[in-house]
Amino acid sequence: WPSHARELKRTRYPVMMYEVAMTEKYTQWGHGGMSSVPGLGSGAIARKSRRPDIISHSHLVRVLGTPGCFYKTSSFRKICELAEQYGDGSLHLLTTNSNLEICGLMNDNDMRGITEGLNSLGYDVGSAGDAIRNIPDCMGPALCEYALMDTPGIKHFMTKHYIDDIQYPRFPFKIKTKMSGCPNECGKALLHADIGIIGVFRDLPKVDNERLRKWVSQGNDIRTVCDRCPTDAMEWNNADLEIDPDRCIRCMYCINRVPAIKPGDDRGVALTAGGKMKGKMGPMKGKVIFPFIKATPPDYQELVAAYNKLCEVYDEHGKKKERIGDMIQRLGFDTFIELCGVEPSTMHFSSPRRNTFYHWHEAELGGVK
Amino acid sequence: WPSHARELKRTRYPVMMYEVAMTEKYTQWGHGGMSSVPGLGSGAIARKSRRPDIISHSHLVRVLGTPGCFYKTSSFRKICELAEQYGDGSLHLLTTNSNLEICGLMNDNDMRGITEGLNSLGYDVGSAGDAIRNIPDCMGPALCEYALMDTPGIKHFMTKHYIDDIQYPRFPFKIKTKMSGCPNECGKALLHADIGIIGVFRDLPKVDNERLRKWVSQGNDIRTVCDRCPTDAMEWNNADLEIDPDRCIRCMYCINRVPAIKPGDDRGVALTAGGKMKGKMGPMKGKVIFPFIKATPPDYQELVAAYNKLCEVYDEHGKKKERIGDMIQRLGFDTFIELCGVEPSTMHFSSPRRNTFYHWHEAELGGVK
Amino acid sequence: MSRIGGVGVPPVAENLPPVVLKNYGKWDTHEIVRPGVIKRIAETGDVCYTVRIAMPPSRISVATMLEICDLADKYCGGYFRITQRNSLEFVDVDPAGINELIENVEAMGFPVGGTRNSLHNIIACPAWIHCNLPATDSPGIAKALGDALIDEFRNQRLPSWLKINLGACANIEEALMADIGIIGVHRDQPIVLEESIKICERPTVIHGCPTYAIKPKGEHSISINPEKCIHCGACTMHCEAILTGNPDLDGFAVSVGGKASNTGRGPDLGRVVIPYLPNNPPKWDEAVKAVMQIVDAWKEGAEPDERMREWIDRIGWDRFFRKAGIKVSLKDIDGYIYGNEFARSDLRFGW
Amino acid sequence: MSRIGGVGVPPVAENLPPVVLKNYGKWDTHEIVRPGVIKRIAETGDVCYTVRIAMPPSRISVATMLEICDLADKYCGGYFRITQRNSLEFVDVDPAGINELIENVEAMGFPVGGTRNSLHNIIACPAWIHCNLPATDSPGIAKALGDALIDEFRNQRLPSWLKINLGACANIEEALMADIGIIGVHRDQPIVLEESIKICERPTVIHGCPTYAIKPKGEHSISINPEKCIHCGACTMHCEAILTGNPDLDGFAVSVGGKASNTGRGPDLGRVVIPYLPNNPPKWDEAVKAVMQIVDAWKEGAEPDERMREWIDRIGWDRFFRKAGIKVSLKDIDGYIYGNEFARSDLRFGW
Ligand code: SRM
Ligand code: SRM
Ligand code: SRM
Ligand code: SRM
Ligand code: SF4
Ligand code: SF4
Ligand code: SF4
Ligand code: SF4
Ligand code: SF4
Ligand code: SF4
Ligand code: SF4
Ligand code: SF4
Repeated sequence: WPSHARELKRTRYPVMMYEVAMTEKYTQWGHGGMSSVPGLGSGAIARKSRRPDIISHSHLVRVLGTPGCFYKTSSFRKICELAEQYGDGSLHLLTTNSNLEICGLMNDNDMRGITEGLNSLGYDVGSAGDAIRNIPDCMGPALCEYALMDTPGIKHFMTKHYIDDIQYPRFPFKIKTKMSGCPNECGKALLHADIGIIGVFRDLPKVDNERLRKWVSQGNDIRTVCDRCPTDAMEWNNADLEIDPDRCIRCMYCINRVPAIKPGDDRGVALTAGGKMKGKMGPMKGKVIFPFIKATPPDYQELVAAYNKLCEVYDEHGKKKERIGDMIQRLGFDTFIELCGVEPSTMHFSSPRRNTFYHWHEAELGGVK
Repeated sequence: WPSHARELKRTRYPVMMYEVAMTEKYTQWGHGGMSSVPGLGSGAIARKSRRPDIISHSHLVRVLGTPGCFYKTSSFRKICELAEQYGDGSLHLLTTNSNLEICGLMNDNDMRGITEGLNSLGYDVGSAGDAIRNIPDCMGPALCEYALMDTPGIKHFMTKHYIDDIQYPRFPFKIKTKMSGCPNECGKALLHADIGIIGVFRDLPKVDNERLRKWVSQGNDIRTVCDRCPTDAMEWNNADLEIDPDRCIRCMYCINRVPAIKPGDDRGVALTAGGKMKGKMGPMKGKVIFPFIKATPPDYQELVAAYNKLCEVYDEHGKKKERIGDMIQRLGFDTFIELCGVEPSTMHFSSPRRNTFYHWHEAELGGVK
Repeated sequence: MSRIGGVGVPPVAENLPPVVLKNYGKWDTHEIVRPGVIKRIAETGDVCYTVRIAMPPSRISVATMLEICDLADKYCGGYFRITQRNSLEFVDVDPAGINELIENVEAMGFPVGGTRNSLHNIIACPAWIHCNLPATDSPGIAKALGDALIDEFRNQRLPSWLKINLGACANIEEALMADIGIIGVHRDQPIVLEESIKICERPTVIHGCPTYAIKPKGEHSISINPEKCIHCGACTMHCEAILTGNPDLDGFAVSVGGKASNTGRGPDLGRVVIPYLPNNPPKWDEAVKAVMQIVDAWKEGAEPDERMREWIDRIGWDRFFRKAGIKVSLKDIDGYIYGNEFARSDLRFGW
Repeated sequence: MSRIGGVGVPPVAENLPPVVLKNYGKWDTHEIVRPGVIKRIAETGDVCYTVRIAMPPSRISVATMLEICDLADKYCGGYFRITQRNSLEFVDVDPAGINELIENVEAMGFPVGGTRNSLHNIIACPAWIHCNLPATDSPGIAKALGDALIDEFRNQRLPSWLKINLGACANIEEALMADIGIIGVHRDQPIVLEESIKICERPTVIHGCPTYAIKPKGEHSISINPEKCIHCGACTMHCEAILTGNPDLDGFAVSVGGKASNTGRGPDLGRVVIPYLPNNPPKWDEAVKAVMQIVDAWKEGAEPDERMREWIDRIGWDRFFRKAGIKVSLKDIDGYIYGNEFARSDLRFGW
């Protein structure tokens, strides 16, 4: 397996720091965390050392990943030059939030210098501290046949649109936004993003029966696919495939397995909120807030409105260092839905409530006292 | 459908109270609740009236239901006589906790009189207030082919064994104990009893293949049963039925449907705790605490030990008016299992934990500081 | 005073018919001869017939019970039992007399049935008959529902069992244990009777409130935060000077999908799908309509042997609400303690 | 200072190979030509080959990346991408050069594979390489696991995808998103450096503690209740003068069954099945052994196309623990906030 130790040895990274950690079974690095590139509110991680005898400190800069995380060597080589010039020649490629980290910077000037260098290449930094973080996206339509939304396009739009909130922290805590082009969730948006944006479709999967018959005649096995449909919605009569509109839940499975089955045409995006891995209450799955809205270029009005709403509610009700998920738990999911001004629907629950412990506002009681 | 109104009219119950409620859409009864028969700590419900003009008050006495809730007319007629003599001639037959309530008593002497009368018939009262309540049981072996434990026998044993705790409230709040002879749960013990006692078996269902073949040849449908087995554990090859030990979860379904399939022989009882419908945190399902213990007459040692343990932990850690389920939630289910001194097992969770937020006691750390 | 109590319950054997005693633990199988009539066959070859009738909600008169005793004496050697759903069963009925017994009890107004795939006996709390906390009248609604569904009690033509439970306030929620449940719902804020308040046990009242809506006030009194109160009635339980309930605001919620047995997808509590309907005695039209809608949708959609909850789990809540014609309300979304676990965390939508 | 930033990211088109740009949104289907090599076919008939390689955990050198750029220039017009699992994909590789490219990267020490039913690239945080909070070393363990499972990366013979994520402390728990996860676990109680404590933001530290274990002490300091601390490290995040971690106590937990996609039984977070294993660099035997046990049990038991979690859901946790040879510990029982919902509320035991 590719070795990180070997890689570090090819850089000016103080390998001693890692080797001592291995023998001491303890990190040699000291306090650090979200920091900022001078002139910006964000974009860097400062890191002190516990072993001044080896190295005093070592910072890194977070470069926002490209749409779809595609790179052409011509520009990437320039980024490498900057890493060599300002850093210790080691890269974190990529972080779990799809940033490219340039590591081993020693001072503010270097951070600023590298940022200017990146800017001139059309790249930028940010995504640290209590800001909107980088917005990872799956490759989507760039390479994927299943894409229900233009993930790279939206990544580009959102990053520009929210660049100030990405570079100048102003929220109670970090806001991680992740995108997947379809419910296959290559972007893992619902499970652990504060805000998830996922492509969905409402009508049924489209079956091209002629193509399907051909596919089957080539010896492909449609039966097993029908058997593995989670809701038993597929009916294959050896000539045609019927999908039961009363059963299908658009899980993508048949579409993933059978080229003759494609996602439907009534497409939009779902917005989820509250996913995260730590915070006060520990790991939480995201929750569906906007089950279906349109994501239409160039200005993505509906999407921006919904996204803003979520940020506003968080901004107004979140306590310092409280993740959105913890805030929702504190406020109550029903209250949160109300605050977001969303029409309640079955798409908002895995099951309705299990008690009658709800509050009736005077307003609901038609004046009776 | 049989009418309660008609029944009330056949008694000395103040029907006006109910009729006014219908027109006013509001109960005419006043405060009341768990009360006690003079000379006992429990056994009655006192009830005031909001309409002294109709009736000042009306109490009732809770008669502990018989094992399996069987009655022979000879003794039941005597109970009726007492109800006529001391009450208004109306009965609550039976409550959801399987007590027989004799209603419409007006004073302490009557309550005491009726209790003496019942005692002389071998019947008794209790089951009110913060006591161990009546212990309902399904008919079990008396009439049921599925019975895995002797519910009526245990009901009789437990009632005698715990009679003081049933008649003299001493716990933080009520303790409802319910019993089902098997996982079919005719006693609804797990879902909403503070302590549930349910018959279970550990080995596989027993298949009498010869009998099964006969049953099938009589035109009964084994295939559908196999299809509806929740874990797909049944394999029928038109001659023999195989049950997969790696899949069967002893749900009872096949046993319920097929006379040739019987429960296994390795039988015992499971104890659950924390089920209830209200309390502070609202409806909660019971949780498995003792997945399998033996219930062996005459002294039911293991059962009594486990039951005592649950009561002790509750007695020691429960706050006033806190149901067992709420206490478990407050303490943490893991802590409760520890307090009960139970060996943790997979039978204790529907899924393992979803976080690493656990506390390490110094003792666990082998002295390292 | 001489000690009373300490007796316990009569021995198991005392109330058992001879055949039951003889075959105790030896039963081999059973058949439902006709709705309400179960024939149990023991390994010994002995048989025992039971005949099941529906019972009036919550109260029955001594007079009626004596008539039932007469029937028991005449047709089954004087033995009956009350089931876990408060049906009454004549035990060990002489097969020859079964039809006659059925004619007689039916004539008395007690329908025979409630076995297997039928509506079973309806469970209801006393409510307006004898309690101070009800937000609705369980017996009244039970009677209305029973009348509407009586054919389903007498026949076994439903997809599976149908159990309906009613509790007239949040206390019992027995409703959540049934395929369909009715739960009394208060919507007013409890009133405090300042003059008599001193008698109450203030600490119990205050820490008994699930939402910490109660604060001490003055010497003896308390104040309730109107924004926090969820109308659960706990405070009124513990203090005579706190009253809840308002004729114009009280009503009931409807729940579905409770199930205790371990078959199918296993036990689970019901879920509240209609947060409020108004009280409308004596016909209780809203209750009857809501329940019939749900039952009809289930009858139409369920596979054989599929309980309400299994049907819903199979088609999903999205479709349940559509098929039952129920509009989703904000109150269907759980915000209470475990609320988060009930929030939707997938994209498996049943549009 | 002149303003910097405000740029955002390069336009979508800028880094896309021509064929990708031309067929943007027009892809029709794909085939996996061989493990690691995906052929995508567009409606237009155009095709695009991608070659996927595993990447070293957390860090890579500029030197190596420049060599990779050379390969990209030579075999695919100079385009690559980093996947959502941090694999590297050469995009639009000339079919004629695929084998040569594979030889070259493999020679450089980068295995080709990680598609479909294989082990995919392993995600690991920096930990000992650059962080102050780790309880273990993600990159070290990732490397050890990768070596042990490298054949599963190069082949597609597993029942379904296998994803392994590592986070060296409770912060990231990226682990819970994967079929198998490793989570760093501290077991010591944080130490407070009394002398430097004044600099920290005390209120944040105090209300940041999930179990309210922290109390203010004196002017600037705090005290930690040893019985309440769950070693989550939050306080150390917010204050330089609070240190956590102990070489003799630190280690890691193992989780299984995370899944993000909506297929099968839908998305869910993983569950912690082994609460603690000791750190043992550089071979990390305990980690490798535990993971291999789980993978082997899954390989043996799973049906085709069955992810770890679907397999577990089918056979039940009772059997999973038995088959994976894991002993249940009290810490597998969740007592945290939602704990109750994970308690067993049925009798459907898999003895
Ligand atoms: C680099 C990265 C790990 C990686 O290799 O992927 C990382 C590294 C750090 N994370 Fe993280 N986190 C990284 C992804 C995550 C993820 C996963 C994800 O984003 O998909 C999570 C869990 C998801 C979530 O957000 O809940 C995550 C949850 C945290 C937390 C917990 C926050 C909380 O909810 O309490 C902290 C602590 C904090 O921010 O207070 C944290 C803090 C940190 C710090 C800054 C710790 C510190 O201050 O010393 C780490 C810096 C390490 C270093 O010096 O190199 N990191 N961190 C990831 C950078 C992502 C990015 O580009 O922005
Ligand atoms: C008669 C009965 C309803 C019925 O018709 O079945 C009943 C009647 C009352 N219940 Fe109950 N409960 C009855 C079964 C239940 C059940 C169901 C069960 O036991 O299976 C529950 C829900 C299960 C549970 O225990 O959680 C139940 C939960 C309550 C509560 C809520 C306790 C709590 O957790 O907060 C109260 C209020 C209290 O006790 O403080 C209550 C209080 C009452 C009081 C005493 C209210 C009062 O003090 O005024 C009711 C007396 C009515 C009357 O005057 O006739 N009743 N009560 C049942 C008698 C059972 C028995 O024989 O002991
Ligand atoms: C008499 C009674 C027990 C008692 O001691 O009183 C009883 C008697 C029988 N039950 Fe029950 N059950 C009785 C209440 C229950 C309850 C509790 C309830 O309804 O409130 C349940 C749990 C209901 C639930 O799951 O919500 C219950 C769930 C079962 C089951 C599991 C059903 C299922 O959904 O899988 C069976 C097994 C079967 O026959 O399918 C069962 C089977 C049976 C059998 C066939 C057992 C036997 O061999 O005799 C009995 C006749 C069933 C019938 O009524 O057709 N009994 N049974 C109760 C009659 C209540 C009534 O008057 O209708
Ligand atoms: C390249 C990448 C997206 C990206 O923008 O980077 C990607 C690419 C593809 N994914 Fe994915 N997935 C990618 C990460 C993921 C992730 C996230 C992760 O692994 O951390 C998931 C969620 C994993 C999970 O559920 O835990 C993911 C769940 C899927 C699924 C659903 C799988 C399932 O369990 O049902 C499919 C559909 C399928 O092919 O079955 C899918 C299908 C695909 C397809 C076939 C889409 C297509 O038509 O091209 C791509 C090739 C699959 C393959 O690798 O064999 N992709 N895919 C990511 C490659 C990661 C890697 O380097 O291995
Ligand atoms: S999430 Fe969907 S659209 Fe995006 S890459 Fe994965 S499969 Fe394709
Ligand atoms: S999308 Fe999923 S649910 Fe719908 S038919 Fe296909 S496999 Fe079945
Ligand atoms: S619970 Fe079991 S044993 Fe008891 S009556 Fe029901 S089926 Fe029979
Ligand atoms: S008991 Fe239940 S799980 Fe076991 S074989 Fe019978 S039906 Fe299947
Ligand atoms: S449920 Fe409520 S209304 Fe009904 S009897 Fe119990 S306390 Fe009274
Ligand atoms: S009704 Fe319930 S919620 Fe309202 S104040 Fe009383 S106890 Fe509190
Ligand atoms: S997971 Fe923990 S150890 Fe790893 S980088 Fe993040 S904060 Fe540091
Ligand atoms: S480590 Fe976590 S739990 Fe322990 S004191 Fe610090 S914040 Fe609190």
